[in-house]
Amino acid sequence: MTISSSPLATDHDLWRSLLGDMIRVRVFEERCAELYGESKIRGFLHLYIGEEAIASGVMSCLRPDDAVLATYREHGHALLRGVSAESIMSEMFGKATGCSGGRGGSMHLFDAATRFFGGNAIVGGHLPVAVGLGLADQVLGRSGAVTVCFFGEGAVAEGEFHEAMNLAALWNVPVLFCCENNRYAMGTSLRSSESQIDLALKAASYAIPAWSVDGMDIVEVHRATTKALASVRADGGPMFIEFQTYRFRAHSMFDPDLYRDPAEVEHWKLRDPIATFARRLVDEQIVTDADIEEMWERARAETEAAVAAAEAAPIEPIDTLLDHVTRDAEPAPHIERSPETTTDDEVWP
Amino acid sequence: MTISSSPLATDHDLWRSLLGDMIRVRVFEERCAELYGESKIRGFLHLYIGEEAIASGVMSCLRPDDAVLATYREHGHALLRGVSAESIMSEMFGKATGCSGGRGGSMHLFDAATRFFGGNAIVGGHLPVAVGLGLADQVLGRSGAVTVCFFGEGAVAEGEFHEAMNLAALWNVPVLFCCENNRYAMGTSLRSSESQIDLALKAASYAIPAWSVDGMDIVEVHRATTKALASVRADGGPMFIEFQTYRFRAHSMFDPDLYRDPAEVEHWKLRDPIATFARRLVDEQIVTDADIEEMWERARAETEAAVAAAEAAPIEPIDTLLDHVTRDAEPAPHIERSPETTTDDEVWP
Amino acid sequence: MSSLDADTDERIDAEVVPSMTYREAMREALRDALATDDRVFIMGEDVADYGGTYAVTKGLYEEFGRDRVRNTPLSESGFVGAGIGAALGGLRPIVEIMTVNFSLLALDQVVNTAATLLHMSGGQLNVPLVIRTTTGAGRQLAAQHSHSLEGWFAHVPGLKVVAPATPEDARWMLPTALADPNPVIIFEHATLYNESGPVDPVLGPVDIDRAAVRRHGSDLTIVASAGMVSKALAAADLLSAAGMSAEVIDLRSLRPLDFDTMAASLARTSRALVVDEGWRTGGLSAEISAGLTERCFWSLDAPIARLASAEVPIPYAKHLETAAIPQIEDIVAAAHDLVGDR
Amino acid sequence: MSSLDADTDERIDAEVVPSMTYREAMREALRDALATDDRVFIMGEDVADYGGTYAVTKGLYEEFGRDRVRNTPLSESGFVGAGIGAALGGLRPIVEIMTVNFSLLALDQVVNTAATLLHMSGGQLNVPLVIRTTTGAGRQLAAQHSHSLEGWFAHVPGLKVVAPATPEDARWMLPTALADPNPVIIFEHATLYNESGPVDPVLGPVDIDRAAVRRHGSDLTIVASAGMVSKALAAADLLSAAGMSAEVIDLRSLRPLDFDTMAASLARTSRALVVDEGWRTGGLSAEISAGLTERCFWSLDAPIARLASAEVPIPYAKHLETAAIPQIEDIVAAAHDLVGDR
Ligand SMILES: Cc1ncc(C[n+]2csc(CCOP(=O)(O)OP(=O)(O)O)c2C)c(N)n1
Ligand SMILES: Cc1ncc(C[n+]2csc(CCOP(=O)(O)OP(=O)(O)O)c2C)c(N)n1
Ligand SMILES: [Mg+2]
Ligand SMILES: [Mg+2]
Repeated sequence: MTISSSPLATDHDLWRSLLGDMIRVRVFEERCAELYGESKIRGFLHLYIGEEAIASGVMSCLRPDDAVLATYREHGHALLRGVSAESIMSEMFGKATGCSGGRGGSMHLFDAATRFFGGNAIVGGHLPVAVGLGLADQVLGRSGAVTVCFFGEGAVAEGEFHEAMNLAALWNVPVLFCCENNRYAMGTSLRSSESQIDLALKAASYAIPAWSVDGMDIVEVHRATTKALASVRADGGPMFIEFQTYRFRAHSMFDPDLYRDPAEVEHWKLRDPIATFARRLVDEQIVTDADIEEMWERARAETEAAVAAAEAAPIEPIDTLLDHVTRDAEPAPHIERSPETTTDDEVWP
Repeated sequence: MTISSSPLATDHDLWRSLLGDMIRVRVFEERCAELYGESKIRGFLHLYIGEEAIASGVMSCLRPDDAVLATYREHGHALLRGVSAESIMSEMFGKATGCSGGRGGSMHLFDAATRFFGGNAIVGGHLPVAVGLGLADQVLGRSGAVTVCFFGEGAVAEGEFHEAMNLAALWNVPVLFCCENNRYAMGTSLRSSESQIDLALKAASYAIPAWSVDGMDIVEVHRATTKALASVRADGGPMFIEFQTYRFRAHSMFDPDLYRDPAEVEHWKLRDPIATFARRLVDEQIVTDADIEEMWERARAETEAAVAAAEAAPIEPIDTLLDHVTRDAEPAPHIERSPETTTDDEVWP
Repeated sequence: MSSLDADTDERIDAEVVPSMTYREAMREALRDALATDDRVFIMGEDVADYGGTYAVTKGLYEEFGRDRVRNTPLSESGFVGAGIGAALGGLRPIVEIMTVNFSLLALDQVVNTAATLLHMSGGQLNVPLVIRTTTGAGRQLAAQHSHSLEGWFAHVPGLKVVAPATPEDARWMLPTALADPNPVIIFEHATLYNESGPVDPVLGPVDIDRAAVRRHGSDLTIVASAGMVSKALAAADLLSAAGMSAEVIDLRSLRPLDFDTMAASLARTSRALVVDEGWRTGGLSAEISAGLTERCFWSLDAPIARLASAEVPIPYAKHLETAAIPQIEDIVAAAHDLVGDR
Repeated sequence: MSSLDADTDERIDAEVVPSMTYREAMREALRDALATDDRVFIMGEDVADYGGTYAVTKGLYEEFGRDRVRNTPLSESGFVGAGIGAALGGLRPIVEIMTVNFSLLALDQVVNTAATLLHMSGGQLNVPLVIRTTTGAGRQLAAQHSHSLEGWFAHVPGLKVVAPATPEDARWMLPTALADPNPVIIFEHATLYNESGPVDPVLGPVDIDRAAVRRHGSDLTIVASAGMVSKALAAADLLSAAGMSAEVIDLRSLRPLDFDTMAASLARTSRALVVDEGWRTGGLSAEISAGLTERCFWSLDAPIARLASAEVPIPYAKHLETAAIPQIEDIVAAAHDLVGDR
């Protein structure tokens, strides 16, 4: 293949930066796994390792006025949306400087500034919320703004998926549904949870344009997302992309991962989105080995700085426990209501 | 058309009895409407008038070991499943002799003897229950038994529809889903509640065989159901039929019915399943006008007897109010549990 | 009675203090909200041209169009979630869940998202969502259409829960709820829609966290909310005729509960009866009893009494339904028991 | 800690009274049920080859096959409804909802169908369904994974609700629940699975409607359930060292509540402290306080005290989570407040 015929012929900066993005996520999360072992991070921890091409590819296509929603497997999404490694790590350390003030943890990263709406740990729960965000963009005339909603293929069985698809299509809201089909929902394979495993067909049954994309190939992810977003931004209506992918690690740190054939895992690891893309960029002389080494270095530096900051950061004082349960309302005017209905004349002796 | 080429050429008894069934339901329900006006029946009352071909056609294909579930619009289903007019009417009068002891009313008719499982007033709520009944038949080896589940097209938007379809297909349970598409869910037309209005397509997205049938033509209903049931009984897996129909009356007695063009209603009334079928049977000389008059007479007699019985029936004594909240368990053996963990030696002075 | 019929008695009497029905008051509140704030919209099943099952939104679709008065398909979880998203996106949604019975399908969105988001996000993302729903029994709608589950919602931190018992509160609680940065659930009692009462046309938004003393009295305090307030007032009239002076408190806000107003009353009366249409065990009446006892134990002349619905799914038959729900005579009897006690 | 690791400490000590973990006890109960009654089957998310999120069903799939230990897709409402149908069809389903947090998606089926069907059908159709679910906080799982909503279920007529606090109850409540003709919800506290305790191997089914006095004492009664029982016992030990004698009651059954046992204890102690992991307002603690006060008012030396979770969605950070949930020291302090009172 000559370079000129390659899809990577132009936009070298883009491809370099996408490789760098994937590496940032990988390094960050491998460190998370270690920190979990050291009990610095607690609760549930779900790693995205193996699936980085999706968040990296999609996020690189977004504008600041877009909105993003994700699941509990969302460190990568948050990081690439622009939430700092430091505030994510601090969050997982339960620190006051965390992006959710230490109240959310790994599953509940939020950042209003970058319109990163979490971090939902109820499978399927954020899909209807995405529809509402899209509706707001539509109604308020924020033309071209898109809400991007990531979710696993396990969510497709939930009623909320169905209700959200229908509402999105019915109201023609600008939402891009990104299904990260890593083939398993905890220990349950797609085949054992869906009677019809062609997920694009599901979307079609709501008249939502849908296609299926190789989620291990960031070039494909980027191209499909670009195309889909152009359509959503222009027409306003929803689209659905199924990204075929695989998680290299167990579902969470609690999962002994006994339900997958190790050979299957190894097979997929051969398609590691970072290794394959790095090789390709080197082959096509877009980056050098040294460039790549530098990317890993930079990512490690970023992550270590985040860990150090998280370590050093203060915790929320316990007397803030009840903060943020409700936000203070403007004090309601105290108006005398109509007089009480009746007053008793007689008094019991 | 010569008689020999007509689908009605044989089985004259069947067609006669189907006409009689539709008439029974019609007469019964028209009387219900009157009784509502007289405040004998209260609560919500949803009439099936115009849709009788569906319950009549489907019910005539069932066996005693089949199970039936329906919505709040289920007088016809109950009656044709074999619940007596008297016990249905008494139920709506709130009497002790009602099929639910007066506790259920119009929306909650039940009859264990005929495996009539109600009577659910939560739209979509009975679909998962139907899957479970089918599962029990499958697991317990009740070969050939089918669970028939009626619901309106409005239910298709609910998440429970989606979850039930997927489970039924995944587990290959013997359930026949009968969607009574009368085009409106209260005042909401199908077009304004579904982004994709081809309902058979929905079922297909769960890999459930599905087809759409003219629900105003009882011959079509009977034929489609016969075919579907044969398949479900033999293969064990679910099927889905959309019956295209129309309700001639308002959604309920509370509904002013302002959302439908009166011309549309009149148009559909021309297709009245009873009038058209009666005409056809007369044309084909399967029944005479006198036969038909007698059917109406018999139905009126049945209904009037039911009303009289309901009038005369006793109400449940108020001291039974708390009955049937839970059923008494076999008294649990009172076994001494392991000794209390600790006993305090010291007593506070 | 069709919802049309229900409308016919809504002509506002041209008195000094205008009187209107609870339904008309609620509608007026909605119309006002739509007219004065472009971000406000209503969504729910058949809220548009149908005008709402209880005819509350009638005419608003014609006046404001389909973007402002938006029909939804039957998908309670979906459209409540969409309401949360729309609120996050800068709108001020008023989501109508037809009845509290169907809210069970949307509780995940209400509890796991609406109520928790502000906290989970460390204070970043508030959800200014208003949910309106009807509650209560009394119309022979049987077990699946007669729940009074306000107490469940009142249990959940992050939510505010109000229950207007008068047309005036129906009219003036909504603007306050809409101005509130948190999710607010408004419970409208289905038997109140046709009730008329005075509504100050220019009162303006009212507090939604305080109880109101609807009747002064000195022998006992009756605490009630929503559909039980008018029954409590009627009972108080009967008690008065029998020489007993009952103070009647309308909770108005179910979360937070205004224990100050209740305790102040109890300081005067030393006895309290809590009337609740929900089931007794673990219902709102339990919290009021427990919370009041904690505050007023040493000045109580008798344990706080509770009168709640029987522990049974609400039956269809009129006489059974009536027996299952607290009635005026039951309140009178309970008051006598309480005051005769010791 | 993986769920495998969690299993390693399950070797049964060869003592006179065999000891096993709560997890192993529950698994033994399930195995026994599957082995002795063909109608029994288990269904839920990842209950089969995965062995359940909490490893409770581990090995059962291999032993009994996929019809008896059935995986479901993520569709809580769907498979709870299917459980109801299967029960109506003659099976004895044990439905596992992974955690109570996800049960919010299935509440319509639980409340509107399982709990009401027997009544709505005039006594014809009972629903012999067992639902097992985990509850509680304490593992830094944050707001959406830490609910204690037992009190909600305990509010609903038609349901029975139990919460085994000991391995022995985990072992022997299940057969009684399965024999019960009504829907029974079993709440297993997620922090108990690794706890060991004596389990009589031949005890047989036990009552599931009575509370148990887990420790005798004379100065105050501490009422607790599920995960709070061991904390209450630990607190009682500390109190004892400080010269205060606490009786500890394990509720065991949350619906019905065994007020007889509680009142009998209170008759001895005159003071009670209710400890509840649910939120305070409108929680189970409110019902216990109200119900006990109604029964024992005249013999109380102080108002019933409540110690419940803070009114906040459970935070992730350890110190905040700990502060939000009742801890042993909090119980001790509350007991001192209560007994020091007057
Ligand atoms: C409603 C609900 N049910 C169950 C769970 C428990 N759970 C957490 S993640 C998960 C698997 C989800 O799989 P998928 O959607 O494919 O996402 P993935 O983890 O593979 O990224 C399950 C069952 C949950 N969080 N929410
Ligand atoms: C979950 C739920 N939401 C809303 C309602 C109120 N409701 C009762 S019937 C109905 C319309 C249902 O339409 P469809 O399913 O088409 O059945 P049809 O009445 O036309 O037979 C609605 C919205 C309900 N009973 N349950
Ligand atoms: Mg997955
Ligand atoms: Mg319909």
